[in-house]
Amino acid sequence: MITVTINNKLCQAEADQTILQVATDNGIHIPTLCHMDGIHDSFSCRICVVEVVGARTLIPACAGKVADGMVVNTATESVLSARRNIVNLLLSNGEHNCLSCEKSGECSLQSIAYELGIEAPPFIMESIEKPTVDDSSVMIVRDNRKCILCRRCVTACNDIVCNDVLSLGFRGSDTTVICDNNIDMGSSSCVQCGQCVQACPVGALTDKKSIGKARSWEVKKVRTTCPYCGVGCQLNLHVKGDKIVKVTGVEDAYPNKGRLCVKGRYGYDFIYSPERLTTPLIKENGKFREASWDEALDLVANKFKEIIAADGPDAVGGISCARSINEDSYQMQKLFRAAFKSPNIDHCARVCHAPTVAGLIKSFGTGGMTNSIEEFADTNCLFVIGSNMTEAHPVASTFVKNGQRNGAKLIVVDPRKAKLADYADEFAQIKVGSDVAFLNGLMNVLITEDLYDKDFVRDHCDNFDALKEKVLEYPPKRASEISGVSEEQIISIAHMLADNKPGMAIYTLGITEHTCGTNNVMSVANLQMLLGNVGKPNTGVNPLRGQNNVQGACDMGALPNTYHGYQSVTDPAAKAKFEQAWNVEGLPDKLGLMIPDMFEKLETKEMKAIYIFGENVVGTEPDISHVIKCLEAAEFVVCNDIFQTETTQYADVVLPAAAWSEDEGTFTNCERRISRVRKVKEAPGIAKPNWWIFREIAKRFGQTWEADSGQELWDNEIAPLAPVFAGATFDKLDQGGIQWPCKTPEDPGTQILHLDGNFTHGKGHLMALDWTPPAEVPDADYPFTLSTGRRLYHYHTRTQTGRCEGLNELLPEEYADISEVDAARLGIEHGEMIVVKSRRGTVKVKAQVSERIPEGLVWMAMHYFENNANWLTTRSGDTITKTPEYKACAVAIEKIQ
Amino acid sequence: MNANARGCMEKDERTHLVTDIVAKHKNSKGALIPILHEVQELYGYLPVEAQETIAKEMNVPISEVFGVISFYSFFSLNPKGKHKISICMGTACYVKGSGPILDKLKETLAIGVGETTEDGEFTLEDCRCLGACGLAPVLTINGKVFGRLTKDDIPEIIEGCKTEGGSVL
Amino acid sequence: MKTIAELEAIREKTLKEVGMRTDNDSIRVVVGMATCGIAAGARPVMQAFLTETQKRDIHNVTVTATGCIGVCSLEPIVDIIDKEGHKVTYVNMTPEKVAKVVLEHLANGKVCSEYTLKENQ
Amino acid sequence: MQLFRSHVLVCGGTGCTSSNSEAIMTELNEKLVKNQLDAEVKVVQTGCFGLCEEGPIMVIYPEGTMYCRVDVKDVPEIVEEHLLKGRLVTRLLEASSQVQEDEQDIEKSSFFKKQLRVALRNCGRINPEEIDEYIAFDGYKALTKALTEMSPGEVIQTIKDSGLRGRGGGGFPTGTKWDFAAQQINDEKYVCCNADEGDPGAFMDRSVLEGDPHSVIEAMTIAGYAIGATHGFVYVRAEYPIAVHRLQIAIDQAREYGLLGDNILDTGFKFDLEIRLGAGAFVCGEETALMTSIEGKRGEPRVRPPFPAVKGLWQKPTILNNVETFANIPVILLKGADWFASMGTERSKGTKVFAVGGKINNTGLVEIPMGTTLREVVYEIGGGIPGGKQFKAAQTGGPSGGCIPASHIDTPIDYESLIELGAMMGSGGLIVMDEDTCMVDIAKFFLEFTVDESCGKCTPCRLGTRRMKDILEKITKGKGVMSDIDELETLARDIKASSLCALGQTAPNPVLSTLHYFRDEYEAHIRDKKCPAGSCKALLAYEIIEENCKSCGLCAKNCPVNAISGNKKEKIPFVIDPTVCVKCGVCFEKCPFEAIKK
Repeated sequence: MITVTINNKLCQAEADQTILQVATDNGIHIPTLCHMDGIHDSFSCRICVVEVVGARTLIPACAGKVADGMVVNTATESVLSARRNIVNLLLSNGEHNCLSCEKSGECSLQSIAYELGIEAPPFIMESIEKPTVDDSSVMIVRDNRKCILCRRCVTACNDIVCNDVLSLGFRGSDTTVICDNNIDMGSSSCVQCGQCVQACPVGALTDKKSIGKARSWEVKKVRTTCPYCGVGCQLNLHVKGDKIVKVTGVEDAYPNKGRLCVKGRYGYDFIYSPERLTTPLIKENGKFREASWDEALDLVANKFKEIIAADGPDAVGGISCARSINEDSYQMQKLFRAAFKSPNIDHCARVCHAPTVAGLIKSFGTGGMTNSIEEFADTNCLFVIGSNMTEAHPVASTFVKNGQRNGAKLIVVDPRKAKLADYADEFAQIKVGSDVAFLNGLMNVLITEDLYDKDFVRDHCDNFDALKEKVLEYPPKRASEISGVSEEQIISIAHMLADNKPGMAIYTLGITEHTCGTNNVMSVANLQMLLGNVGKPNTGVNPLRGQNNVQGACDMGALPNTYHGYQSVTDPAAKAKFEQAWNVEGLPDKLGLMIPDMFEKLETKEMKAIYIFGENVVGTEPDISHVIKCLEAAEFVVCNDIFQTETTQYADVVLPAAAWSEDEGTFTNCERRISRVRKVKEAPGIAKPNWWIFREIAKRFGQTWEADSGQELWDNEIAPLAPVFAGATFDKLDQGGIQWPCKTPEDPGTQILHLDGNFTHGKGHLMALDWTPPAEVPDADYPFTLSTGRRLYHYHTRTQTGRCEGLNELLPEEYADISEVDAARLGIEHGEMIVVKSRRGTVKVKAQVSERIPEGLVWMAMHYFENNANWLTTRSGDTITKTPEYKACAVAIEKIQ
Repeated sequence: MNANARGCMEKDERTHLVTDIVAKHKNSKGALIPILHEVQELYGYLPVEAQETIAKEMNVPISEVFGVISFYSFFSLNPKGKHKISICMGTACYVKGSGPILDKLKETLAIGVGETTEDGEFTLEDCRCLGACGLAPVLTINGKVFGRLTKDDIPEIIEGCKTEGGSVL
Repeated sequence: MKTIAELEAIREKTLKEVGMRTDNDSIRVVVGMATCGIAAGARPVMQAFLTETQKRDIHNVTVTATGCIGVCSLEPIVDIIDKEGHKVTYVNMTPEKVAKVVLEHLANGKVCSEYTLKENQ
Repeated sequence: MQLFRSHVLVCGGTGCTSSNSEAIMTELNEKLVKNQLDAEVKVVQTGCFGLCEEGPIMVIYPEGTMYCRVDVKDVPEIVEEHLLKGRLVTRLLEASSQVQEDEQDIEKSSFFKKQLRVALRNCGRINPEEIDEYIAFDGYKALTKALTEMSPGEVIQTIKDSGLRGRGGGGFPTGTKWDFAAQQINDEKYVCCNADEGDPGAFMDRSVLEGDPHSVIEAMTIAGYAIGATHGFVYVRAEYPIAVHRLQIAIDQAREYGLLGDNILDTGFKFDLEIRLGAGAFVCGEETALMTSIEGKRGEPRVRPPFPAVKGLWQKPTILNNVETFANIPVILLKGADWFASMGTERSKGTKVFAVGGKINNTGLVEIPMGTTLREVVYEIGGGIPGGKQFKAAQTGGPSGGCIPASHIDTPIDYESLIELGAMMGSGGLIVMDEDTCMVDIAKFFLEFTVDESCGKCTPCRLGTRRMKDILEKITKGKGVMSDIDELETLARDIKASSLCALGQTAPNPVLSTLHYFRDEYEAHIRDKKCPAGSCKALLAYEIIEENCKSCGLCAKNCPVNAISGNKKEKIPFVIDPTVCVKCGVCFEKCPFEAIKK
């Protein structure tokens, strides 16, 4: 501790603090423009200069470190004169018109001018060429006339989100912020995350969608959780009346620390779409008509009663929603188990991360991400396999890029040269579906070269001998033959992993969506255990979940095998506990059907009714033609949704639901963080919260459920009934997210699972696993492998993003990505329409010739219905979880003559 | 259009040379500026396609490449004229009258500093001290020094470039 | 790689050659070839020394370059150092002047005073 | 036809024959045979050369050597020396040909009389492309001494004791800088040499690299040994191709001799050098900007602290000295700190090189002991002002510096006195100005330079210097108001106080300095709309002095806007219409009778 005198006030300080920090801590205001707390400073604006007694010049408070006995004055005449001159110079350059400026009221330059009593600049700098406005970008307006060259946007773009689009160009008073090589933003490689806008202290960068919507003092900020991917970014909704006018990331909040992606920042307006469902609909003679809640709910209840009475509870099934709040999923599984007595409840984790839950429970004892996203930024090694993070989990990818720039080795393993590979130290272009062989190859090197963590394996793992025996069958040569990665690279990656610890493994659906998905997951777990990379900070197995609340939907028991909090349905004690708590008898004690089984049973008429909550299965399930056939075969289909979708067309009753921002509740992100979701407006028409709908149906089954809000559901049922959530009360969640397990009121939550190698089920289980090829491999008729995934600007089947201004413009149609080699061989031009066909279907789609695609691969997404990849995909699923093999099926492509 | 996409473009012969230059320097620290020097030698300036190749081969953002190029006055984003006239604006030359000579050059060539005549014959630049202060004021045309100038020498010098087709310079 | 002793040997040997204070038989013509010299025309001057001495078949002359002596306004500057170590400095040299210096000074040992510093100040 | 290497012409005219040319011929032929030269040399007897009192005369071609008063006994010597060995027989040359060395050797001229060449000791003396020549003049002796006889600490102590201060601008004590870096514990350290000389009008560093590159290499290697670095960079302006070329040759030669590389002089010490070209950014002369540039980025300065000695190039401890500073190092080690400290003044030791230019007779580089007065430099070394004009001021330190007016011409030049006068040493540009130089215009010139060369990072420098330039432009165009001077002063003070790096912190100096000494000139521009030096075009009014006008009409003929009228035939004096005149000055230049005044 040292003592500094600032403006005659004695201040205690740490030796490495800056003058600015000490002043701020002591309530002494020093204005800043370019300073970004905690991030790289450019020290360029010089507005924060202060007088340090004895110094030759004024000292910028943001850069100057305090020293014992230092005497600082922050408002002497020389300081104020320098500040006044700087503000005058900034104001006299360009055009600063507060009257119409979006930033007015929260503009740093405006505040400083006010503080210094500057009404207008005393002169105009005529000698500088007037800067221009760049309006070319879909989401962002760059008004260079207002730019003060503080460089915060450049820092945001390069050092925070690492998108590397913005930079400084030219020199001296010609200096400007440039996009790429000085092209307009709309043509540049900008991915429109808007981080630059958030960083801009003045009105030089604004969100186009927000222009003219509200003055800064008219809005209130509501903190909530993003409705898109599983990262669970914390948002501030800027709300005027009941309208969200702008979204910003919550600085200092986990997991995103203020960062957002294009969807999170600009994908909020779907809730205002005129296409929203406003009233219950009942299908009559093939057409929907509006109905009252009572009529619709009675119909649903009666129909279910009827079928259950006739064919038993097994004849009904439910698919919950991984996009809606935890409270909704909890309520739906309760409806199925407690009211219908049916075990058949599942949700879309089935088609994405079910192998994660199954595999990690088997290896570690808990089916969640072991560590946290923030740890990506300061680990020593990042092993990313089967993850297109920059598009599917953009904000998580920023922390990976930060980590790499902070010195971690980044290893990217993927069949495509995904964008993240550009940042990688090693990029292994693996063949589709060869993961186990590749991973066994790495482990072979670790074991044969004695590079693995023997202490960790001995003390914390079992079954090592079996694993060893198995991986010895995969020397680099064989692993190389199967995976297409060279022997040298396998060996060098193994060394990189062993030499750079701690290290984190990160994967996404490239690992899980295979017939060997669970094995893939366990293989990644094997690797990390072998390296001793589990149960410590900056280590672990870190699956990135697909949907915003897919972790939560699993946690809430919307699975055929567990109640919420992973309490097994086959455990009699659990059954007894829930029977008592729910005041019912005869809860089903057997495993329910998984989604693929439900569809099969619909087709065979063994299942009669299906209740689909918020899922557009006609689009997201593999082999769409088959899905349609199954739904057509169903006797009764009910959908809860916020829009008509391809799926609701097959419903008999459609119930209009409250959307994100229309209800209070919680989401759980992929790092097990439970965060609050808040309400800013009422649902349209007579649409109702989903939990209310389920409760009303239960009422018609004679059950009275007390809970009447998200909070009551959480505090009275969800938390008390599951030990892992017991300590996470709604009040606590209101102050910021909590990572489960959180078992007591004092428990702050768990950032890292299996700490010190103490696995949930004792010892970590090493698994001896063999590589198996995909179910459908290319042949003469279908010579290409089709792999599928997600693109940046859309989310799933576009029910939300397709109704957000701008996002359709950014990605207006579907493409099939093919390699340059194949394109040249087949004479296919970039942008040309082609036919892609599989044994299950045919689509016409535009070819996108990309150097990022290897020969023999076709890559498509599922955002647009007509040319959705799922017309082509196979239903073959993971042997354990039945998760479909979206990542591999055989297709043919043809040029349209 | 997706940024990943790109057609199969015809690769200019020089692109390969740029790739070679990058390969040669790639592993040394701080290689960007030496690479830019060599590439500029190759083209006479730094065209967009060369910037793109450098960015791609070095795996650095193109914004950084452009940022560096545009920072340094030695690097040029535009092709230069056949005769590159650099007038020394060092203090010694200035005191001895390089200002009026520059004015005369602008007038004679009808271009400003940093510009190239429409016929691509002349580029006019001012430069920092050439170190030929003994000959002040001086200018160079494609490296050849003309010293102890007066503004009346300018038309003759320009005319000389035109008639000799630059071959002597 | 040189050892310290070898360095010393080189020093002694070269000093004799450069210093001209021995029975060495060569006359050294040293042309200032820094930027200022070159800008003022030192290259053709140096070339002229080479061609003129060749033309006159004068062999005992070594023409060599050096840096800037500092008086840039007098460039190109040429020093002619005879075997006794006497130095004559010619200033503002041109190829035409070189022809005369070679004939008068190198072939006949007669200093062309009109081109020396003294006459040009 | 037989080809003869040489022809010997012996005068056969009366005068010479009488002085025994026949005997000479005989002796000559005999000696040629004896030396087996008869096939190569042809003897010809010619007519009279017409220099009979010098006879007998013998001329040898192709050289054209003429021997006078040749005696028979001289013949063997002529054959053996001249024809066989190719050496002149000096004693037989024309009588008047004796070298009057003192007057003919440039180094003995008045230009050099007051100079003391330490940094430039080898420039113009050795062939920079021959390492042997450098070695001959004690090159690499200092390195040998350092590596074999001294500890790194002793090297640093010697530099400290010598009192050597940085020659690139600030004048920071070199030994102290080295000491900071030496104290850092790090696996990697760097030695950098700043050869990005950017001051308009200073070129001493280039001169050293072109004339004596090995001295820099030797010094950097010594620095590497002193601070514990194994790698060095020389950052040279790309506009210095000859310097770069010679430096590269020198580095290659040094490597070949094992004076750079893994095991220097077999001592186990390791050090190597790389050249990095600058790319035309003056700000890269600032040490942190220079390092950023070597790192391959935009050459923007970084905030200090941390100082480069702690975190420099690639965040490693780094020392940076300029070329001239390095050039002093080897001599200091060889001759000792005391020797160096004996030169100069109390606080400024040694010598300083200046690039003297502008309105002065002897333009060029001078190296003088610190403490030499400006008067000595201008009048004794520089030979005074051309055209008998009046010395007005000398500008030192380039765009960071200021001027020394005539009233202070007897100031001794050293770091402190220059700063006291509001000027600074800088890298050593010294521009002399005479009565025709407008001081406002000069201030504007430097501000234009700064505006061009500001990196643009910090606000005061990026926009403040531009604002100052705008005001100066306004003043030189006659549009100034008196409050402009106050604004200039306020801006100058604030820019100096709040800029990030030395470029901005010193950029206002030329304005402050000229305002201090020549405020009346500013006021004349503003209040009287007059440029006292007659340099600011917009403020000029051309007028024909009636009594001087001879009505030749040359002015009217050359006037581009027909502003001059008169009558040649009727000898009516010409007049200029000020409303039409564009002040191009052509009439002034063309008038053969000095009849036009500004």
